[in-house]
Amino acid sequence: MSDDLYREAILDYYKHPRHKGHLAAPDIRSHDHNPFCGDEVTVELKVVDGIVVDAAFDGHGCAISQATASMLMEEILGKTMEEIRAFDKEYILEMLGIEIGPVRLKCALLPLKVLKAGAYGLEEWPE
Amino acid sequence: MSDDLYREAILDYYKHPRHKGHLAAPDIRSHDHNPFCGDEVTVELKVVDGIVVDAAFDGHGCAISQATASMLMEEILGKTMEEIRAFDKEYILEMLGIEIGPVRLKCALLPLKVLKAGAYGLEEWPE
Amino acid sequence: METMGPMRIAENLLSDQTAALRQDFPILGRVLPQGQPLVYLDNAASSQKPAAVLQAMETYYRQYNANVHRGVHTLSEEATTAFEAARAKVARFIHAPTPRQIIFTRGATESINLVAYSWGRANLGPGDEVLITAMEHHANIVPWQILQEQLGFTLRHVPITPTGTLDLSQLEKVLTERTRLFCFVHVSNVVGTVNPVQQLVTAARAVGARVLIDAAQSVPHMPVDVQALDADFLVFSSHKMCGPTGIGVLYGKRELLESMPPFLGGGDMIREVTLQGSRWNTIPYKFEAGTPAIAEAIGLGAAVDYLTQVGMEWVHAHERALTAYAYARMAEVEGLQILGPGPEARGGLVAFTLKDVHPHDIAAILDRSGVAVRAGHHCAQPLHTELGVQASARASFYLYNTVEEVDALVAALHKTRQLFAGQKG
Amino acid sequence: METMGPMRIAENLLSDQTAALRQDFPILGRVLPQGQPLVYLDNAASSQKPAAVLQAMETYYRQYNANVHRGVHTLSEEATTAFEAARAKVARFIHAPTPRQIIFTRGATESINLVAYSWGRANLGPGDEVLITAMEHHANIVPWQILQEQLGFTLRHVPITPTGTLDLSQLEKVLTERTRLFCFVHVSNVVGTVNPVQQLVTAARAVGARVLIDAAQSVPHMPVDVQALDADFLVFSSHKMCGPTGIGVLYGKRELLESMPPFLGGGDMIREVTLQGSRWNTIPYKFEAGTPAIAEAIGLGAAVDYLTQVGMEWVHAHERALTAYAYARMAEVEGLQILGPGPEARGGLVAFTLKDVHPHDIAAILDRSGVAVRAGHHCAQPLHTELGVQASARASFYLYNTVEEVDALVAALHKTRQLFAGQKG
Ligand SMILES: Cc1ncc(COP(=O)(O)O)c(C=O)c1O
Ligand SMILES: Cc1ncc(COP(=O)(O)O)c(C=O)c1O
Repeated sequence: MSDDLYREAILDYYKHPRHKGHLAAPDIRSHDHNPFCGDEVTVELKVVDGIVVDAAFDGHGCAISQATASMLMEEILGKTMEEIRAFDKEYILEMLGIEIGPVRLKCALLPLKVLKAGAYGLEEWPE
Repeated sequence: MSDDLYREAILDYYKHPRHKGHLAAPDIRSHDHNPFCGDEVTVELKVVDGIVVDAAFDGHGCAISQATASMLMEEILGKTMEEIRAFDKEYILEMLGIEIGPVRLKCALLPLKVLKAGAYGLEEWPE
Repeated sequence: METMGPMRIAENLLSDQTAALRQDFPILGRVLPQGQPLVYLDNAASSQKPAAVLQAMETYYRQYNANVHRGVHTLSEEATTAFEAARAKVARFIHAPTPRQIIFTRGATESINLVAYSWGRANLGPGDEVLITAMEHHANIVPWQILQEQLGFTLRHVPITPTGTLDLSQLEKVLTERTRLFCFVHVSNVVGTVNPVQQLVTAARAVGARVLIDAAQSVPHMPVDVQALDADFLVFSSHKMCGPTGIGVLYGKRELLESMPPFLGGGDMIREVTLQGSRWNTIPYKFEAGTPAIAEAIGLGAAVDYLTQVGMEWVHAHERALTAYAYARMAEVEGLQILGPGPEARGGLVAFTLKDVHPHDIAAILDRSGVAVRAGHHCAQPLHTELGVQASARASFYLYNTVEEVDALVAALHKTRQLFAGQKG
Repeated sequence: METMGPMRIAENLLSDQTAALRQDFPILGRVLPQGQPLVYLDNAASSQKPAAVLQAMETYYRQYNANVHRGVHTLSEEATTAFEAARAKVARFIHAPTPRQIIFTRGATESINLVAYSWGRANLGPGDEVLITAMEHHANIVPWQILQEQLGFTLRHVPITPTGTLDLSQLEKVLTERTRLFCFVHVSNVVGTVNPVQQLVTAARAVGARVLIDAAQSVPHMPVDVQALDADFLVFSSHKMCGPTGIGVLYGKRELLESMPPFLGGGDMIREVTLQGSRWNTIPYKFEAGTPAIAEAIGLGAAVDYLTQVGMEWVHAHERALTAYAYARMAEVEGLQILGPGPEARGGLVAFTLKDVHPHDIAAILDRSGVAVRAGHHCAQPLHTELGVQASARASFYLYNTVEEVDALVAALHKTRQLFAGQKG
């Protein structure tokens, strides 16, 4: 059911996150948090010839933000930095496969913000 | 008709004000204005043995404020300062014989404020 | 225009559409205690509200009332969506590049104070100058006086001509290299003058000054495009444009708003708070501390929808025609003196004096005929002082006013004249 | 209370009266998109509004909408009368000596900022101290931080104990001869703690400090008497007490308010304006620049009437019983940790965490059962930091909530537990 924020897959990624932790020698490291709820996400990337060869996230917060981060790490493996820079809101929503209201959207988009700030070498992704 | 702000008497006092002008050597002189509409009233009193023996007002503004000032000058002749200090809103409304809304009330009460400030020797009558 | 008689003007008024519009405003059916139907000509003070605006607020309160932004539950999500949709509507209405440049305040007055406290503190000091005009509303004078005391800059003003237009021959003298901010009213709420924004902005740019435009009397009455005007800041109030009380807008250029320190502190305007210090949120939230006026924003959004549907070009044309008609008819009243420029170059209002009758008395007597006009200095005391009058009476029009209402005004003015006939003395 | 089981407590609830009261609130009949009836437990964020309040505002807009104070015509006189009557009602409600001590603001947040900008600027400088507490809402922290930057005084705080009460053993250390103002919350919006106002005020008096009481969570829920509390300043918001958004109150002692410089500049707050300078109006108008929130004041007046009719003693007793019941029932949920003191000494709210489930997820999952609670830091980040939690979920009650609604909350909490069962990995 596509309007269910807590469909099995999302809960599963939350309870058993993939790619959670840290890389030995990341090329890119990026961090941000959502002031309204305290969600935090750090993303680390290993990049060879402009291609993501390894990725990890760390953080804490709600199931939406953390499951999204975990899913996103899976998605970007093998992607070029250029492809990553083109990721947008729709990409995330499609990946999650759920509808999401304006407040929780912030949770879902936090990992993307962190990732894109990293991909562009920015301190913080402008809202 | 008692709800008529512009009954004949009031218009008459406005068009032909009594006691308008200045006294030669007033014992008491008091002035104030209404910031919301620019009405101004000055009152001058001659007082002998605590009794008002002569009174004059000057000023400009709406018919209500100016007519009230004129009527009030007539009323206080022969009154003691003590009696004047006891004057209140009801006194003025009775004198005017009209009902009056909250905004125009300020106009009607301005001459009283000036008079009482004078009677008490205050710079300005506290609201 | 000069040669067009009142009757010709009246014919030009699209009275069919007006009659239909009047149905949208429940209050216009009111019969006053004195037994007269309401003739509401005090629109520059506050306009009436169409049912659609009241309905939008009712629906919020009856269906999805909740605090915004921080809520996860359905009501709060709905309220947040409606609140932010209102911001986007307002942005479109004045052609702001992005909704985040729309900051909700209590009204034009708070908007100007926000700029004074925030931008002013960060940018003004001894040696600097702020320029206003002699025709400003108190809202665009007093905040600068208060700030001047604290920061020690110099406050100057553009004088006016006897007909109530800016004396532009003096502009060079007062707009100088030291001028950091030029604050002026778009349309005067007393003399009705429509100021030459483009010329003023160009002059300000030439000396490197920012401009703040008080659009309280323009945004409700004519199409306004903040980008075409090149406004740095522009302010207005909801209650004068078919919207509810309790809310208004500050528009600002993005880089300006982003560089400014916050004004009020509290919830929603922060990113992070510790007992040692805080970091600010992005715009517009940085300037919206605490629970905002939620129902009011939604109501303002509905007002903007309503006005857009009617069409701001139509509103403007209707008011121009009505004002021209009123100007001509009122000029016939003996002893009546209209303040400000001729009808061809004014907003939809006419302020005036009547020989030997105080404006308060005019308003009170018109009220007995059901005609609501304002009397006093209309929060523009310096302007009245410059024009050499204590106070004035003012009839101000909006989209729902009719030729018949102007006729009622003129008839009541003649009655007033009669009542006060006989020399004062 | 300790020995009274949940069922006994529930029986004590006057559910007949509550059932009748619920009819007054149109929104409580709402069915949510998920098909569930609304169980609104987010009252600390914003309360629902009875029909009487909406009606009062509708009547204003449909019958006598006009700007206040400066108008001579019928509508403006009626609006002025209603607006000032609302002020008098609010004054009576909190036992203020005179209506002029009631200043209308946008809400508690603006009220505190007003005191900071006006009283603060006139009274604070290097060497002075302002004291807050670690359980303040951001509204009572950030304004002081902003001001501190500008004026250079020192901001200190009373720490809290692990159960979320003020650590009064530390009071002597932080409340000193240098303390000019002590700002504290009456009832915490997170831990529910009811602070010992009398003790705090007495301590402040002993060192000559003024007190500002944040009553945003007390005035809506219990009888408050500003004179009995001896508050110098006291603030609250309309939208949390059955009134509309967009308005709130600053109460102040008369001599304080009279001696303070103005805050915002503009119309209505002046006695006289010239281009050279201005003189201020008397209180409360000195602090109410520009067109006020007229409909909102009238709505707040109606809210105060409504609450008075229900009886604040009853509201308080009802919430206490409901909270005690909720406290007991919620404690049964596995992994649920309630923040703050026991039920005997708290306001009508319960903030909590649930092991391994983020508060946002709690709120989102409860929402699927129609239960509206809030999640996050509730604008009290430092308090959460002190308690060692990132965020919490919060159920908060009001006069219309019932035992059945608490049961629905508890049932949904059990469901949440189940959904998240299985160890996090
Ligand atoms: C204790 C406390 N203080 C202050 C506020 C701020 O109120 P408002 O957002 O209405 O200005 C709130 C409400 O969020 C509160 O709970
Ligand atoms: C030109 C102008 N500026 C500013 C204001 C102030 O608006 P408000 O009182 O809604 O803040 C007004 C309205 O009175 C106005 O006419």
